[in-house]
Amino acid sequence: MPTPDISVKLGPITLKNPVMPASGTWEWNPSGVQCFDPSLLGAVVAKTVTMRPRLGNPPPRIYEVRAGLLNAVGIPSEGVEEFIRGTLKTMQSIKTAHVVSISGESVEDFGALANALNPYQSEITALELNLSCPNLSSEGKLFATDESLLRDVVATVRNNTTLPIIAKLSPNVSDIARMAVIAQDAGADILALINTLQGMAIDTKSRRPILGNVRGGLSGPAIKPVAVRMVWEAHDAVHIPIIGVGGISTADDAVEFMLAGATAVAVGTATFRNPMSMIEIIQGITDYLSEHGFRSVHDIVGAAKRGTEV
Amino acid sequence: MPTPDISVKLGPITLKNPVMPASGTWEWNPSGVQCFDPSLLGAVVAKTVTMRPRLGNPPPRIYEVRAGLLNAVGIPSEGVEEFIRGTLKTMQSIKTAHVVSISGESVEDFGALANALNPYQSEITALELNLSCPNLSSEGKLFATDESLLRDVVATVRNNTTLPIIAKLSPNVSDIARMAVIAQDAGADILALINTLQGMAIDTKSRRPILGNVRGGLSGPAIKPVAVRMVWEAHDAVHIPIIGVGGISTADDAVEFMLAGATAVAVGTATFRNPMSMIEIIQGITDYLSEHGFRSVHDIVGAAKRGTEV
Amino acid sequence: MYATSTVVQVDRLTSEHVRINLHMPGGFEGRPGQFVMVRSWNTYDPLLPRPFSIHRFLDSGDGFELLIKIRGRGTEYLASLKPGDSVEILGPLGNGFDIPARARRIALVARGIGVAPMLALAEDAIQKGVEVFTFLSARSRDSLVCADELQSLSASAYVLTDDQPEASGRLVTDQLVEAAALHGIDAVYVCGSNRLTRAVAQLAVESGIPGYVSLESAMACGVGWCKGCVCKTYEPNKEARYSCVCSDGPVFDVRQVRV
Amino acid sequence: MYATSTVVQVDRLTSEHVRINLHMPGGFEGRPGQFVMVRSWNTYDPLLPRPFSIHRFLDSGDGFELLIKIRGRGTEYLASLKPGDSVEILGPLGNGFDIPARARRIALVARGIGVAPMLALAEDAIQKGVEVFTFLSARSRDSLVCADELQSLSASAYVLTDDQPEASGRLVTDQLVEAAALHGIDAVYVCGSNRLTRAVAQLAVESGIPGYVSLESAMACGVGWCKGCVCKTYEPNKEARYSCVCSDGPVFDVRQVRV
Ligand SMILES: Cc1cc2nc3c(=O)[nH]c(=O)nc-3n(C[C@H](O)[C@H](O)[C@H](O)COP(=O)(O)OP(=O)(O)OC[C@H]3O[C@@H](n4cnc5c(N)ncnc54)[C@H](O)[C@@H]3O)c2cc1C
Ligand SMILES: Cc1cc2nc3c(=O)[nH]c(=O)nc-3n(C[C@H](O)[C@H](O)[C@H](O)COP(=O)(O)OP(=O)(O)OC[C@H]3O[C@@H](n4cnc5c(N)ncnc54)[C@H](O)[C@@H]3O)c2cc1C
Ligand SMILES: Cc1cc2nc3c(=O)[nH]c(=O)nc-3n(C[C@H](O)[C@H](O)[C@H](O)COP(=O)(O)O)c2cc1C
Ligand SMILES: Cc1cc2nc3c(=O)[nH]c(=O)nc-3n(C[C@H](O)[C@H](O)[C@H](O)COP(=O)(O)O)c2cc1C
Ligand code: FES
Ligand code: FES
Repeated sequence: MPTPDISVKLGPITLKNPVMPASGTWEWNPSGVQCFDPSLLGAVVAKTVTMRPRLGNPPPRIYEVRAGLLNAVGIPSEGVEEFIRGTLKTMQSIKTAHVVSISGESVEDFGALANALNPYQSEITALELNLSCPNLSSEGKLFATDESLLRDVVATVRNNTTLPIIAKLSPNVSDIARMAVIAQDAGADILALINTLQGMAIDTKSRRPILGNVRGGLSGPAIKPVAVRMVWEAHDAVHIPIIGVGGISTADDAVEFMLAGATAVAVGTATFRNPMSMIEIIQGITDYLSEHGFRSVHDIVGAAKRGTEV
Repeated sequence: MPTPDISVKLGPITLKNPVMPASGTWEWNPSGVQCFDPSLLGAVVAKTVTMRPRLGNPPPRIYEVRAGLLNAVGIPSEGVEEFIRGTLKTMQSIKTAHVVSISGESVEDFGALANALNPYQSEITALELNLSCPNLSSEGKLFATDESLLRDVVATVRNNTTLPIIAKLSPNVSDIARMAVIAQDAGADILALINTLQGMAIDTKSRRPILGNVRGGLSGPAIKPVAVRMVWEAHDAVHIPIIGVGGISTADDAVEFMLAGATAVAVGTATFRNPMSMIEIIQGITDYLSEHGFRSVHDIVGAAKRGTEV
Repeated sequence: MYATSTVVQVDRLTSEHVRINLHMPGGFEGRPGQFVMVRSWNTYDPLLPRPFSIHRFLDSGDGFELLIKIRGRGTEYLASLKPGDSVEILGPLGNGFDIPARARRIALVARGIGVAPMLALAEDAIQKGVEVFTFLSARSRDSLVCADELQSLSASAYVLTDDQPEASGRLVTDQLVEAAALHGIDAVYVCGSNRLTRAVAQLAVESGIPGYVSLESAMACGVGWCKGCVCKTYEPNKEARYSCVCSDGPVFDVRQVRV
Repeated sequence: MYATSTVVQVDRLTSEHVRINLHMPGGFEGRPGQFVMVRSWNTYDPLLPRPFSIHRFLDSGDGFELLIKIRGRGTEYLASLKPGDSVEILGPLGNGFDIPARARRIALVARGIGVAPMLALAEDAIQKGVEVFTFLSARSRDSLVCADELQSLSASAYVLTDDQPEASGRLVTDQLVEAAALHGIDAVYVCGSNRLTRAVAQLAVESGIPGYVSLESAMACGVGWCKGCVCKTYEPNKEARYSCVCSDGPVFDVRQVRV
């Protein structure tokens, strides 16, 4: 049995393997702590960058809940100018795909970010849209949970870039398949799902919300069943590839997402628990494929649907 | 310091304490296993009953995930006729409030159920509407996730009964506050939230969905942060009382929901883990109130909002 | 019913089997074939208690033994228990095995960890003056547990493992049929194998010997509340329905189920 | 950096404190004031590793000690460790304490579990020929840990607990100011109390004695990735910003923070 091929074709792009960090959960700092060579990853994904610098939310920003993490980090950002000068340059030394995650406070913001990054297309493999943020011009509705905002923002970025677009969807919706189709039809090349589920926690001693921002996003193993279900449903509805995200901690979790319809996976909270998670998952996917006689990741994408009437 | 008063006024009804089972997770069977006197509960809540008998879903129906449980039991029911003859009569021997949970496959079904139960109003304290089920007459949309279906079904039951109505909402929506207002305005007296989050799991060995029904509802500690957040948001939006449900396992959890805006709580999955949970929670709430110098549950309902700008 | 027990002893029988002796301060009585819901962890991962057959009732009447095969997270916690540790117990639960009033000889048929409830049944039978014929199978000699104890209680015992060259799993069923013909077996009890269960069902249909199977299913409550543990059951001239393995079982007439 | 350590020894110091000696097979070097992310559980509840200061570096260069106060789920797991158990370690992390090049005398000020990083610092100072003045406070005599070890390393040590009638928490700060005037302290290091930190900041502003505080914060990654552990930091003529306690700290100039 030959070693399986773990490279994946993700729409317009090809990754050497299907494992990448979830935006905002891992970064490369040449002078900081590193547990492995980042070039081993299928892609590196930068923390979401915004047009202008942002401080982010007041602390406490994180709180561990059962099998999960609540975070209200709030997209602190150096701003796109500084990002281009610094982070984007640093990323180039990593020999893998480079995903840049962007977010804005308005549809125009997203367009402006795409434009600002256009001169650097050769340094960027794909643009990921973090849509789990409020649109300040429409009563703070979130881009990812409002059908017409989602359509507008993806279409606007599409009109402003030729880079592959990854639309990262929010799980805080009733019908993820519908949102997936909207993103696809508006021009997304790839979907990433899911971002965090909105949650909160209250301290019964102080009788106050624990997070500085009151609400936060729930990530980690607790949300995995929701994420798998959403990948399953989106995969039925669209023809573009899906990056599965949400609670993936082991290769077995990654394979579960692939069987549900994901072509690649992103790992967030698990990296905090075990900084080697991504590397172990890459190895584990290879092992799974060879143990079960598959030659490629693509052989198992959506495979749990064969013979299943839904 | 006098012993606190743990009775609660829940809109039109008064409960001797704020703790009840979540529908479908506990029942009273005089000949079966019982760990405590059910009359100690603030209310007993029957498993959801449907107009006609239903078998429920094929097994496997349950699967434990991290800090949670996936279930696809599928509302097996003896049907309302048999329910009235048997279960409802048995409930009468329990000296506490009696909540009957109903569900249907159409708006008319709900109306018919309310009508069928009308002759027994004296045996029923409140009708709870389980709205997390598909409406077969509108492409299987769920009552609880579609604004106009939710409005129709609550209004229909309102027109067919004078019993207090508890509308049990689903967390699988983008805007729980909006759904809460719709239920209130259509005539609900009380809200219960949340029902389970939709999820699923896949076995990587067989490469098939684990649950017989493919998808299932996620309950237990994993969903608590989502449930607390939804109670918090609904409490801001409505003036009717809220029963908090979702991952409550300890008195501290129950108090957290109260601080977020719940007047009473329902306990589901925790009962499977520890069948004495509800009794321990009743005691623990009493202890919390007296330790912190509160005289009544009502003193802490929504108390985490004081001084919080959201 | 719901009580905290204390671990008296833990024996590691094989690399994947432990036997745990639990003391119930308030006493413990039940029937063979009944089970308990067991939890020894405070974490929410694992979350729910796990069901285990009562392996043996202690003569003192204040405790019982479990025979556990390590499978996943819950059984790993249980295998790491030490004398003195606390374990939450709900039970005894379920219907248990019935020995028909006039039975003189019964056959116990078990594969692998299916042997767990058989020791309590054998002890009960002996006490009632009923002769026990035992038929055990296992994947390998190494994974065979409780064979000696059962053998010493049995009028005759056949023990076969898949790794014995002269034997094969099939032989258990042949020998059961032979023994039934030879000795006149009044009831057969089976646990741990769908294939053996079908053989017992065939015997029940063909020779009219009542057969009982103890089923497994994932469980949440163990007491009939959650409706999570169902299996389809069949009765003559009735529509098939879902029965709860926990409260309608775990023991079913072999003719009632299809495995 | 990320390695599996082995528990060598666990000492229960008080009802709520343990000291754990960990062996790092690949060796372990770092600076006082640095910390490690520690995980000894496979369950997902607790989920994340917990941050702990390096209490002491082993002379052998292949391990270190932690001094842990039992607070919640994670520390309960750690307190139940036995020699031979495995513990995942990420670290050493953070900036650590700096002893200014020309310093002759330093003061260590700690309350409660804030004493944890001070032993490594005292040992480092002694080795560099720097004299150590120690000021410890604790809620009660029973919750005082590591006082003897520090006392034996110190030129002078003041130990005060809230339950001593003659003493009061305030006195620590008075005595610190006195000692600074008397002996000429070149740097002050504080951990475990906002009140004491403010006193050290005051001393820094009024007497120009550099002060350093080791801060605590909930952490997820411990290495600057999650931005979860921020505190607001202030620099003259600059806008306040959020700094990561894990990667910009955990040690900050007392004049940079407001506690
Ligand atoms: C009435 C009854 C009596 C039982 N008696 C015994 C007994 O005496 N001794 C004993 O060792 N076991 C017994 N079992 C099985 C036992 O309950 C499971 O092995 C246990 O729940 C596994 O828990 P875990 O957390 O270790 O595994 P999990 O992490 O829950 O699962 C590990 C693996 O085991 C599988 N598994 C989980 N539950 C079951 C199940 N019920 N049946 C088959 N596979 C399962 C899972 O699919 C998974 O592959 C009994 C089950 C029932 C229903
Ligand atoms: C850089 C650094 C160094 C530290 N060094 C030590 C040390 O040497 N020895 C030691 O005992 N502890 C130290 N701590 C604190 C230690 O990390 C926490 O006590 C631990 O994370 C609690 O984990 P738990 O799971 O037991 O508690 P949890 O269940 O997480 O929480 C239990 C209770 O403790 C509170 N809590 C949790 N984390 C913190 C925190 N970081 N600060 C204050 N309260 C908290 C929670 O609010 C809760 O009330 C350090 C923290 C940091 C950031
Ligand atoms: C601390 C933290 C910070 C995050 N920051 C971002 C971000 O900047 N942009 C983004 O798109 N998602 C962000 N996320 C969401 C993750 O990328 C991911 O979608 C989510 O955490 C679910 O995956 P996980 O369960 O593997 O963590 C963040 C998550 C965490 C926990
Ligand atoms: C096994 C099971 C069966 C359930 N059956 C019902 C039901 O019949 N009707 C209903 O309204 N909710 C039902 N629920 C949902 C619960 O009432 C509750 O809303 C949910 O489980 C969240 O609470 P928990 O986390 O405390 O379990 C069921 C949940 C479980 C786990
Ligand atoms: S396990 Fe709950 S009904 Fe059987
Ligand atoms: S703990 Fe993650 S950035 Fe500090």
